[in-house]
Amino acid sequence: SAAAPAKLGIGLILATGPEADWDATLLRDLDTVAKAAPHGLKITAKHVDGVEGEKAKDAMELMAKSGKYQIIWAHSSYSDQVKALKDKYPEVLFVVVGSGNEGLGGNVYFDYKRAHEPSYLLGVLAGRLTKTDTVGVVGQFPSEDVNDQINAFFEGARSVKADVKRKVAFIESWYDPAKAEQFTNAQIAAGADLIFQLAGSFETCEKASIKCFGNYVDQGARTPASVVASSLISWEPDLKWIIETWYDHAANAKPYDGNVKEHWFSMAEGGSGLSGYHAYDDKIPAEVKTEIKGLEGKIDSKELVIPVDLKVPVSD
Amino acid sequence: MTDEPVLSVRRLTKSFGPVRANNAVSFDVGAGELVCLFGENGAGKSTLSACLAGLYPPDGGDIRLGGAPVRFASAADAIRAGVALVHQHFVLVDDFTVLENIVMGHERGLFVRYQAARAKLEALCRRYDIAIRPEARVGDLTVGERQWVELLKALYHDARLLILDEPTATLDLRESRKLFRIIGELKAEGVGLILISHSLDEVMQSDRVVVLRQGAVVGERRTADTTPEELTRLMVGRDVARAERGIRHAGRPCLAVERLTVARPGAAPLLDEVSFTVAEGEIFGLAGVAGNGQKPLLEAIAGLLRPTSGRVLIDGEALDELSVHAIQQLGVGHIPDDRLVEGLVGEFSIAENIALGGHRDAFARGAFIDRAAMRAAARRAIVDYQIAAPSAATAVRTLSGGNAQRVVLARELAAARRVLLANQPTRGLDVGVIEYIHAQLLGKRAAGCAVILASSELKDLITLSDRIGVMFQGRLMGIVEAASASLEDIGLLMAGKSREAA
Amino acid sequence: MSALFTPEILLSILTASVGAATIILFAALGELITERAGIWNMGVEGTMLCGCLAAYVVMSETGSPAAAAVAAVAAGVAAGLLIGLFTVSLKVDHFVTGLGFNLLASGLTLFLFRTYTAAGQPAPYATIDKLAVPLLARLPGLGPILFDQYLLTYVAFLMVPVIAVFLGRTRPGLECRAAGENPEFLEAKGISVAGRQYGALLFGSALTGLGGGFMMLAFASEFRPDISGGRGWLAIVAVIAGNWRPLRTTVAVLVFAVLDSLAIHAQGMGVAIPYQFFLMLPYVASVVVLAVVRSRSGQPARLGIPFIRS
Amino acid sequence: MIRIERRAATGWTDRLLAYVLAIAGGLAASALLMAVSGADVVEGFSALAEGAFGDTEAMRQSLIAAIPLAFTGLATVAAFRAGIWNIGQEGQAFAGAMAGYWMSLQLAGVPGAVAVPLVLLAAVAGGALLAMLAAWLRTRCAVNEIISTMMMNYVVVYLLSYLLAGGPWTEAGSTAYHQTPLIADSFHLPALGGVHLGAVLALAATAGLAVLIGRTPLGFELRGLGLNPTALRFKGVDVGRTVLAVMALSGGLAALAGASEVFGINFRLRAGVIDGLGYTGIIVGMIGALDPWGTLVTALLFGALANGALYMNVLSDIPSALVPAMQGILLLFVLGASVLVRYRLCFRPVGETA
Ligand SMILES: Nc1ncnc2c1ncn2[C@@H]1O[C@H](COP(=O)(O)OP(=O)(O)OP(=O)(O)O)[C@@H](O)[C@H]1O
Ligand SMILES: Nc1ncnc2c1ncn2[C@@H]1O[C@H](COP(=O)(O)OP(=O)(O)OP(=O)(O)O)[C@@H](O)[C@H]1O
Ligand SMILES: [Mg+2]
Ligand SMILES: [Mg+2]
Repeated sequence: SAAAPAKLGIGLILATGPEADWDATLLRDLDTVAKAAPHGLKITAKHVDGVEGEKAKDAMELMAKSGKYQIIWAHSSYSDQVKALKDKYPEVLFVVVGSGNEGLGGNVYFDYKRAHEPSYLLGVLAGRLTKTDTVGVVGQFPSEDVNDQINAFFEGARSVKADVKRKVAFIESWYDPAKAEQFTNAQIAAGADLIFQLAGSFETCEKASIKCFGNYVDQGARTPASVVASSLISWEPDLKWIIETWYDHAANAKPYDGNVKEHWFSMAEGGSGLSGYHAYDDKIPAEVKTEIKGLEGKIDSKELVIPVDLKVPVSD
Repeated sequence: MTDEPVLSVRRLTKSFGPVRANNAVSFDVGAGELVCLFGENGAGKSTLSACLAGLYPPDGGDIRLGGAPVRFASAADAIRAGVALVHQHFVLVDDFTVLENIVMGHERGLFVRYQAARAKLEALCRRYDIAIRPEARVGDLTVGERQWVELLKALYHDARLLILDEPTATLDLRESRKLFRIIGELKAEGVGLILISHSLDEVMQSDRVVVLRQGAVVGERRTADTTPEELTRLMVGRDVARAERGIRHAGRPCLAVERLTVARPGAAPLLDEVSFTVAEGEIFGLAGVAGNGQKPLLEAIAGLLRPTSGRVLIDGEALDELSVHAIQQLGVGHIPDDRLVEGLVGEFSIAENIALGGHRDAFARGAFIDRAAMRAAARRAIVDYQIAAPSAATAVRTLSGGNAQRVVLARELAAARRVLLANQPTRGLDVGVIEYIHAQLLGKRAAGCAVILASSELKDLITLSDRIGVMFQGRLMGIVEAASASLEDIGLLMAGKSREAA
Repeated sequence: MSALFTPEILLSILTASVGAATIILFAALGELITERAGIWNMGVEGTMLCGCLAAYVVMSETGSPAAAAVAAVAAGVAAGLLIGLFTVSLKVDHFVTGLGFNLLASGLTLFLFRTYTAAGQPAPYATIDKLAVPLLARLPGLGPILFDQYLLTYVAFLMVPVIAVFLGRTRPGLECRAAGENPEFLEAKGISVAGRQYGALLFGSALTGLGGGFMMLAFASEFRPDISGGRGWLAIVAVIAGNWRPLRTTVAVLVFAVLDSLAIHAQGMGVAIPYQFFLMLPYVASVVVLAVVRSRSGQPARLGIPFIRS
Repeated sequence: MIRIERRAATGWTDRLLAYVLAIAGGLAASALLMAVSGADVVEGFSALAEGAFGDTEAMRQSLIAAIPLAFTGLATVAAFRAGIWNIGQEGQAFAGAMAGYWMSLQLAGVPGAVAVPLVLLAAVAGGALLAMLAAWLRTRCAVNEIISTMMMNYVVVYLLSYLLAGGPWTEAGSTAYHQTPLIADSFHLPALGGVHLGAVLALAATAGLAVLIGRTPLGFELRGLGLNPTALRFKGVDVGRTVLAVMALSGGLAALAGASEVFGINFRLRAGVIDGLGYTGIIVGMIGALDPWGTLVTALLFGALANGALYMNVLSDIPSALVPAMQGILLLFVLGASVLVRYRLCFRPVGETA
C-alpha cells in the first residue's frame, strides 16, 4: 500500500461566504477537525467564495490542477461543474453538498444536511408555548433543505396542538434585515406569537415581546433576549467521514465509491442538534423541557421518525 | 461724459482651431453711441461680442473700458464691469420664472429678496413699456417674449456697455420699433451700445457701422456718410442684385386649406376655422404678430399637428390620415422657424442633415444609407448656398447661426416639389444670401410650386408674395393682394381689426 | 383578503411602511437634490452601502447611535466626493461613474468588513428604539403610524419641506437648480457650476449615507455584504416617479412602501397565490400608477450631461 | 486653474497609452491595498496575469466570461445611442433565457440543427418583447424607461423564482434548488475550439450593430433620436416606432446574453445565472464609448479581468474580498483615462489669456 500521507489540503467552494451561517458553520467545524489532526494529518484549507456556475468550475479546476488540494468541497449545488471535472482528476475527492445536486458516484460524494429533527423539536416547543395558537416562519428562499426544516417545525407544533395555524413567508433574499423585520411584523400582526426565524430578525421579536427560534447556529447565545432555542447543525461528522474516506484511499488504496443518494448525519450521529435554552431555561415549564428531552431520546433511538417533507410550505 | 470711449478694442483675435473667427479687430464705442456690427454670416460678430462679455477668453489683443484695460476671467467679471450681452441664442433657464432668471447672480443672502427684485423689475418694465409678467415661466413664453427677458436681464444691472446680438431677428416690426425707442433712451443716458443686425433698415439707424468680413474689420463708416448699397458692397465685396418678382403664372389650385381647426383643451384654439387656397406658382404670404397661429398652421399642413376638424388638400387629395413622412413624399418642404431644435441635428454633419428625412428614400440604396449621394448633395448645397464650412463632414453645431439656417434651406428647397412651407426662412441671414434665398423662393414659384411664406419682414412679404393672408389669434383675418396692399392695411388686420371694421 | 383589513393589520401595514420608507426617503431626497443640480448619480446603492458599513463599525465600537449616524453621514460625504471627482471635475459620464462606484463600494465594504471582523465578529448591538412623540402618539389611528417612529424618521420627513423650501425659495437652491437646467446661464452669471454641483452631491450623498446608517441602526444589528439590498435603485426610481419634486418623491416612496408592506402582509394570509406574485406587486403597481398619472416632465434639462466650459 | 477642453480628435496610440497608464495606476493602487492587508503582491499579480492571458486555457475562460458582457454591452450601445436609458438588460437577459428554455421544452426530440436556432430565436423574441413593453409604456403612457426597465428586472426575477420554486418548471421529486432539470444535449450551443457558439454570435452581433448604426436608415434614426428627437419628428420619422425598434434590438441583444449563459455553459436555468451582467454590461458599453467594436474590446478586457481575479482568488493568498474591490478601483482608473482621451487638461493661471 501507499505511504501514509502526512498532509491534506482541502479546497472549499462557497456560494455565499463566511457571513452566511451555512458557510460559517463549515469553516468553524473544519477548524475544529483540523486542530484534532486525524491520523496526524496536517490539514490546510482555503476557500473561494461568491462563485457560481462556470466560475466555480474554473476555480475547482485550478485547485485540482495545482495539486495542493486533495479534497475539493463544493458547498452548494455544484454537481454540474463537478461532473465535468471528476474524471479529469480521478485522485481528487469531490464533495457536493446540499440540495440542487445529483449523486455522481466514483470520486464524488454527495453530502446533505438535514436539520429537520431539531426543527421538529422546536415545533413541539412552539406548540406548547404559543398562546395565540399561531406560529410563523420567516425564511429566505424555499429550497428543499429549507422546506424540510419548516415542514418538520409545523409537524412538531401540530403534534401537540392539532389546530395550530401556520404562517410562512419567504423574503427572497439571503440577508435583508429591513425586509426580514417587515415580514416578521406582518406575521406578528397576523397573530403569530412564536416565529421560527430563518432570516435572522431576532430583534424584531424582542421589540415586539414575542419569542422566536433560530437555526444552524446557537442564536440564543448571541441574542438571548428573544431566542428560546435553536436547531443546530454540525459538519464534524461529515468532515470526518470524507477525510476518513480520502485517507483510506490515499493510505490504503481503497477505491473511491461515492454515494449516489444523498447522505446525511442524523441528530443521533451528531449531524444536527438542539441548543440549550439560555435565558429561557427557567422560563420554560419543567414538564415541557422534560417532554422535549424525551422526544429527543425517541428520535435518537429511532422510535420516533420525523418524516422528510420537501414541499414548499404555505400559510394557513 | 468724458472723451474716453466707453469701449475700445485693439487687435482682438480669437480662433477656434483652424478657424480664425476674429482677426485683429479694432474699434471704439463712445458714450451714448450706437455702433452697428455688420457682416456676413460667420464673419465673427457673435464671437466678438462673446469675447467682450467675458464668455470667451480672447487669444490676443486689448479691451479697454472707459480707458482702463480689462481682462475678464468670466462673464461675471464683465457684468461687474458694466458690460451686458443679449445673446443671439438665448441663455435662459426655461424652467425658471422671468424673475428668477433675472435675479440670479445678483443676490447674496440665503433667501432671495423676491419682493424688492419684483419691484425693481416691474419698474423697469413700466419705464420701457415692456409687458412681461415676472411670474411667468420662461419655457412658456414665445420667442419674442424671451427676447425681452434677455433684454431685461441686461437692463436690470445698469450696464454702461450693452451688446445686442441680433435682437430683432425674433421681434416683429412693432416690437423692433419699441426696441429702438428703448435704445434711444439708453443712448440718452450715456450707455454705449453695440447692435448686431442683418437688417439694413436697422443698421441705418445707428451712429456708426463697423463692417466685418471673415473675422477682420474691412471698413468703418459714420452712418450719416454712407448708404445701404455701400455697406452691402463692403460686406460681401460685390453688388447685390435685388430679386425681381416677375409675372405671376396663374396656375391650378395646388394647396387647399379648409376650415382647419386645432383646438386645445382649456385654452383658445391654436387655429380657428382657417380656409384658403394657394395656386401653383403662387407665393402666399402669411403676416401676423408672432404667436398668432402661423407656426401651427404650417405644422398642421405638414402633418405635425393633428387638426381637430377641417382638412388640407394637395392637388385635390386630402391629407387626412397621412403621416408626416407621407406628406413630405408628396413634395412638401417645410422650413421650421426654430432651426436648431426643429430643423437640424446639431451633432450630425452637414451631409447627414441634408439627408435627414430622405434617408429612407433618396439617400438609401437597398438596406443601406447611400453615403456617396449624401456627401455629393451636401457638397452641392455648400456651393449653392455658400455655406461657410470646412467640409460636408463638419458638425452643424459648429456653424454660425446663419450658416446653419442655410443647411435647412438647402434641404427643404430641394424637397419642395409641390409645396413649400417657409417660416422665417431668412431670419438671421446676411443681406448677400437673403437675396439668393428670395431668388430661390421665386424660382420655386416659377417652377409651379405653391409657397407659403411666413415672415415678420412685412416689406419682404409685400415684395415677394402674390397674396398675403393675415393671422390673428388663430384666425385668418383676411387676404390682401400684395401688389395693392399697404403696410397700414396689413397692420390693422394684424391687430385683429377686420377690413370691414377698419 | 378581507383578513388584511382588520384594524391591527392595517395599522401594522402602515406603521411598517413608514419605517421602511425612511431608508429610501433619505436616499431619494439626497438623489433629488443631486439630480436637480444636474448630476445623475447612479451610485446611490454604493453610497448607501458605505453609510451602512460606517454606521455598523462605529456602532459596534462605541455603542452610540449618534456617533454611528455621524459616521454614516461622513461615509456618504466621502462617497460623494469621489463621485464628484469623476462627474463634476473630470466630466466622466454620470451613469458609468455611478455604476462603477457601486461595484467599488460593494467590493470595498466587503473587504473592510472582513478586515474589521478578521479577529472575530463583535456581538450584535441593540438596534435603536422608536421615540413616541408625547400625546400625539396616542392619537387614535394616525398616532402610532406617524408619531411612534424613529427619531431619524421624523428627521427624514422634516427634510421634505426643508428641501422643498431650499430648492424653491433660497438663493443656493435656485443656483443648484440652474446648474441642472442651464449651467451656461449660471456660468454667465459668474457662479461656479462645479461649486453648486459639488454642494448638491455632497449634501445628497450625506443624506443617502444617513439612510444606510438608519437602516443599520433601526433594523440590522450586523453588517452583511450588499446589505442595502437594492434600496438605492428604488430611491432613483422614486425621484423619477416623483417628477423631481420633493413632495411627490415622498409620495412615491410612501406609495411603494405601502404596496410593499401590503404584499408582505398578504403573504401571511394563506391566499392561494404563489408568494412571488405578492413580491412582484409593488413593482408592477408602481409602473401602472405611473402609466395612469401623467404630468409635464420636471426632469432637469441638463440632467446627466457633464458640463464643459466652452 | 485646470480647464478641461474637448479634444478635436485622438489617435489610437494616445488612447492606448491612456488606458495602459490607467490600468497601471489602478494596479498600483490595488497593490497598495494588498500590501496594507499583508498579502503577497507579486504572487497576487502573477496569478492575475496568468488568469487574464496566461495560457490558452486561461484565455478560453476569459473569452467565455466576455461573451455575455459583450451582449449586454451591445444592448447598452443600441439603446443609449438612441438616448433610451434601458437599464433592464438583466431582466431582458433573464427573459431571453426563459423564453429559450420554454422553446426547448416545446422542441423535445427535435435535432440540434433545427432546435438551436429556434431556441435562440425564441430567446431574442423574449428579450425583445420585454424591452418593447418598456418602449410602449414610454411612447404611449409616458412612463420613464429607467423606471419600467428597472422594475421589470425585479418582476422577471420573481417570475423565474416562481417558475423554479413551486411553479411549472420546478424539478419534480428531486432535490431542486431554484433550478430546472438539465437541458438535453441537442439544445446546447455547439462548441468551436472549446468556446461555444456565443462567441461567434457576439462577433456577428458586434459587426451587425456597427453596420446597422453606421450604415442603415434605422441606425441613422437611432443616432438622431439620441441627439434631437424633435428634428427627427419634423423630418417625418415616426419616433414612437423607432423607439420600439431600438428597444427590440436592445432587448434582443441582452437576451442573447442570457441564452448563451444557459445554453452555452450552464445547461440549466437557475435563479442566479445572470446576476450582475446587466449593470456590468452598461459599464462595458459606456467604456466602449457606445461604439460596438469598442464595446467588444472592453468586454474582452472585462472577461480577462474577471478570470484573472478568479485566479488571484484561488492561487494567491490575497483576501478574497479584496478582489472585487480591486476590480472597482481598476474600473475607476479606466474611467479617468477615458477623460484624457476625450479632453485635454489645460493648466493655466487664473485670468491669464495666453
Ligand atoms: N464654438 C465654436 N467652435 C468652432 N467654431 C466656431 C465656434 N463658434 C463659432 N465658430 C466659427 O467661428 C466663425 C464665426 O462665428 P460667429 O458665430 O461669430 O459668426 P457671426 O458673425 O455671429 O455669424 P451669424 O451672423 O451667422 O450669427 C464661424 O466660422 C463659426 O463657424
Ligand atoms: N413647475 C415647476 N418647475 C420648476 N421647478 C419647480 C416647479 N414646481 C416646483 N419647482 C421647484 O421645486 C421646489 C419644490 O417645489 P414644491 O414645494 O412645489 O414641490 P412639491 O410640493 O414636491 O411639488 P408638488 O406640490 O407639485 O407635488 C420648488 O420650490 C420649486 O421652485
Ligand atoms: Mg452670430
Ligand atoms: Mg407643493
